[in-house]
Amino acid sequence: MAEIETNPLRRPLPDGVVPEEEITRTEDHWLAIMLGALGVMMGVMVVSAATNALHPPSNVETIDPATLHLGGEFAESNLGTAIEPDGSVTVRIIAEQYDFIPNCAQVPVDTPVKFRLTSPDVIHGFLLPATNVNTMVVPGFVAEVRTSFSRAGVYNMPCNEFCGNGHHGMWARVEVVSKEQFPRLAATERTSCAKQ
Amino acid sequence: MATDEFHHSAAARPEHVAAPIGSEEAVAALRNGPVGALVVASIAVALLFLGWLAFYFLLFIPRGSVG
Amino acid sequence: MQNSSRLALYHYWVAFAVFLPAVVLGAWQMLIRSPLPAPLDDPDAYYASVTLHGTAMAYVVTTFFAMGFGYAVTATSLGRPVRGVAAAWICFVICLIGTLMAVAAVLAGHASVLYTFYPPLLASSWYYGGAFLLIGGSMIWVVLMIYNMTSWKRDNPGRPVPLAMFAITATAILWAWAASGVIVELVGILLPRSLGLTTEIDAGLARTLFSVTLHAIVYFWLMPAYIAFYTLLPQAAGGRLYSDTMGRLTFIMFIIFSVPVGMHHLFADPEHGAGMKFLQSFLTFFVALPTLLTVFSICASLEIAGRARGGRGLLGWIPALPWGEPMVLATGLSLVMLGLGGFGGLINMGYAMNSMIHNTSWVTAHFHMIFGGAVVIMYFAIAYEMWPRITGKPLQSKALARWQLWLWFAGMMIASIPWHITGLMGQPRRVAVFDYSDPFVARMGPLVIISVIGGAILLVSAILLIVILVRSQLGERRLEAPLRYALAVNPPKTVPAALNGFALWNAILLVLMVFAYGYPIGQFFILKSKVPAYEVSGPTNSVGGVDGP
Amino acid sequence: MVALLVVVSTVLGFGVLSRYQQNGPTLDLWNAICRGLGLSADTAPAKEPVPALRTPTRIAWTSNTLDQIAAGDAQRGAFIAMNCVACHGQGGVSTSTLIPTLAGMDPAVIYKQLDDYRSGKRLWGVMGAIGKVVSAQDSADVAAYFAVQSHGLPPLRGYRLPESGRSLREPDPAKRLVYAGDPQRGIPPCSACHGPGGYKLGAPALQGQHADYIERQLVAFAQGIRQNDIFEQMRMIAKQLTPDEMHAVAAFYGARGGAPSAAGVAVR
Repeated sequence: MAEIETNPLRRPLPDGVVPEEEITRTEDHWLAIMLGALGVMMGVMVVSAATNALHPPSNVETIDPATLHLGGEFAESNLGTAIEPDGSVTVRIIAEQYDFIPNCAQVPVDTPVKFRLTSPDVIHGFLLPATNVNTMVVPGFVAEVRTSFSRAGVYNMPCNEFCGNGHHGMWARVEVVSKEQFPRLAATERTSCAKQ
Repeated sequence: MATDEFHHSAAARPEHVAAPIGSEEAVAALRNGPVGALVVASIAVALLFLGWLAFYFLLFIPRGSVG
Repeated sequence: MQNSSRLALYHYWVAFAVFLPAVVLGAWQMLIRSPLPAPLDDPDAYYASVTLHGTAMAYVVTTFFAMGFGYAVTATSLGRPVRGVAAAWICFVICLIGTLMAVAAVLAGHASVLYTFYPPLLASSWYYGGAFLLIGGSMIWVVLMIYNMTSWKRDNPGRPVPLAMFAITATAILWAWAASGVIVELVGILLPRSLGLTTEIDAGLARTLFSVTLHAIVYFWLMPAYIAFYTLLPQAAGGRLYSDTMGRLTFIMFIIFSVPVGMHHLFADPEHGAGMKFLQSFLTFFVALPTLLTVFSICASLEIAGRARGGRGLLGWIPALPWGEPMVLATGLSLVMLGLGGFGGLINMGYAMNSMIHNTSWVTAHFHMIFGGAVVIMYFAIAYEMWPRITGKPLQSKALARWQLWLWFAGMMIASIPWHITGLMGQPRRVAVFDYSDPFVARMGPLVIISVIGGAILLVSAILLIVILVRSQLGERRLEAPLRYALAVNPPKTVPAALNGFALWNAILLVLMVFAYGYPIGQFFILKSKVPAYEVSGPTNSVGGVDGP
Repeated sequence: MVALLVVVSTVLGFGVLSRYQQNGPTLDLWNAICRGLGLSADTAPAKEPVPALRTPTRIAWTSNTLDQIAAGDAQRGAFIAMNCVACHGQGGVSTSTLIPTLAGMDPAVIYKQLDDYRSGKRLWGVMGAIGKVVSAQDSADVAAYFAVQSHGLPPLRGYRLPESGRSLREPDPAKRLVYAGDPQRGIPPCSACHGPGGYKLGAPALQGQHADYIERQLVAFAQGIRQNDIFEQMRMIAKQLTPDEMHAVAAFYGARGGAPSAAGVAVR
């Protein structure tokens, strides 16, 4: 910098090289344009969230994590895919160190699906890549995601939240099958594609 | 020099205030404000804005509705 | 002044001494999760390493750097020695002890819970105690910054507080607000449980408290970079700051909008309703505003500099800028990364759109671009600017510094861009090893390998940084150049009281916080959501220590 | 300005967006506000048929259970354990390869297994009858006794030093399964719960356990003969393993950490 300061060809840049009114005017315009851009983004978000009923998964429901397996909704015999009277399906999954149970869930395509998950131990994450199905599974709460799948196929289901030293082994699958293929089991059994 | 007592909003003592430098062309060019900066910043923000919209409608929405 | 300088220098040395090993860990983490062979490929080591890398980068490097920067700015911008130097040294020692405690706990394998804690995972109380000493100890620095500013104002009635001092005090106040969440979490939930004083943990409440910290802490990291943009860069480039008032407004907006928005980190959590999530998503949009204002102000300041240096035409001022100056070069590179990282941030905060990328590699890539890229590169530039002024020894050398900055930029781009893509493909975060024989994972293999190369470049750059600093430190003392802050185009003679202090803004933030966090935190007094804790390294308190004699 | 932000975000968040529900009816304003705050949960559907309840165990890791285990009296346990040594060996160090070593085992594991025998959730010959004669307090006492016996299983707690070859690149299938698992089949690494270096409440340490015993249990889980694992975790994992893998993993654990042998007993 020393050589710049002593350069005889350069003279001091005087105060107010840009007039103060000019500065205020430009800054105001810039602020207005930025608020406008953010406003458009906000508008897009609100309108599409209203028309498509898009939300982050936000069902606040508490549950005792220690006694899940003794009975009730998350007893081992009740896990997997259940068919509701209205034709929609509910998938109940336990995320625990270091497995999803069942580790393979089957759902029909183009059908309203409700995933209900909870954890008996620590925090886990539930993610189906290439979809927007993504929720944290926090012990003490039932996490719920509602969606429907438009494409059949096998979706990987990694745990996406650090849950302890076995985290990397916690992978499962969701198989989305055609409505005809989706087996309608007797009311006494839940549907799953886990190895029996 | 511009480092008089009124320049305290940069630093409390003159030796910590930058010695301003410049030329007459700069003064003339800047009379109408920093137009070049406006162009550069506008392009950057426009890219950001369009990219966001593209992600929203081309990636997020096709991945399906959730709630 | 001598004592103030030594204070700053010691803080910088701790920050950079921790920085280098943390980069080594980061580069190794990139390797072990890739398809390439890695030494010590043990998943347990990976999780301990991630914890250490995060703790070092997020808490230690940043806090020490910001504290050192704060002391240097106080002494130089106010033109008088830092008041309360004894307290500052006590603060330094407390923070250092905290750091050592936390590092020891992680190395002993009793704290693989990541720097974000993730209760009900439960680490050793040494880890939480260390984090508490470091974060809580830095509150002494916060008080010192406020004290130095107010005592200067008292001694200089009616004069505007120098912008740099105003901004660093804003940083300190922001940090106090931000840290409140994690401090309450540590003192109220984690430490009592890890010491065996309580038996259960409310994971939802703990996450909510941490979210108060989690977004604002990023702005705490970012503020030194912004201070450099506003007060050091225009003078390094040879121009003037476009608007002093806009600078003040920017820092005020950061205080107001970076804290009541933390819930966008909890969009995917089941403990909050969608209404509260939208509300904070809405507020989050406004935190983009100060950055968007800064982008213009900085471009304008640079244009003034470029034109003063003879640049002509609409864009001719850009090549006329002194790109050889580390501060100018770093700012250019930083703004590019800030743009890309900011783009990622706009995606993350988009309410339902968050579901597309939540907890995928996208998020990791995003904050590496913003923090590891845009912010840290400015830390380097600040160090290069300040080292010679503090030590009186010239930088060895500017050319090497330019190499270091370019390498860091290149490394971060090469590492982060493929990382964003794998995140969109659905790659989960914080996974020690991937099964590349799985077709779903195999598609990501080439991208992950590119990231590894980026990581290696970053490591080279970090080593170069230390080389430059050590060489400069070993050089001979022959400079007597004071640190110079940029003049504004129209230097204000007076500023309104609202732009010369923080009382009003703290009051407004308090109102916003009650609005944004009152119910989300209050609801836990009604919800029955306490759960047992899970110790990461085996049974100790959970079964009353019956496993040992 | 700030008041405006507050009003606009509240109206949009609670008055507009919260009304629209994915796969559900549009709510009126009052219900939308409750939903937006998280006050009204979308609870489980009530109309669907529910299968007959099947539970793996009676034990739940509540604080009551943990307190009961923690209250175990090792001295009283030593007296009760005199009935165990005929099969489980002196001090719980078993010499029979099909009978597990109990020395050094986590007390929660012993406590739970005894309760499962008592309730018939785990069926194994004579243990069912023994389970019926020991009370919950006896179980806690005997668990406390065996937990502190030496020369058995090495302690689970603590850290393992990092070592190469514990990732999915490892060619040895046993070592790979133990330390890295097999994500494609949903098999987590054994070591994350059973050690070394990992721990999970209710999971026994396997290092130093008899290989034959481990293998037999894996087969029992795979065939559904043993069903007392909470959330069928071990059944699910064992079903994914081939017989060779079961053997290799059992041998891996059995061979490590100096399996309790006659030498261990001789020292006593």
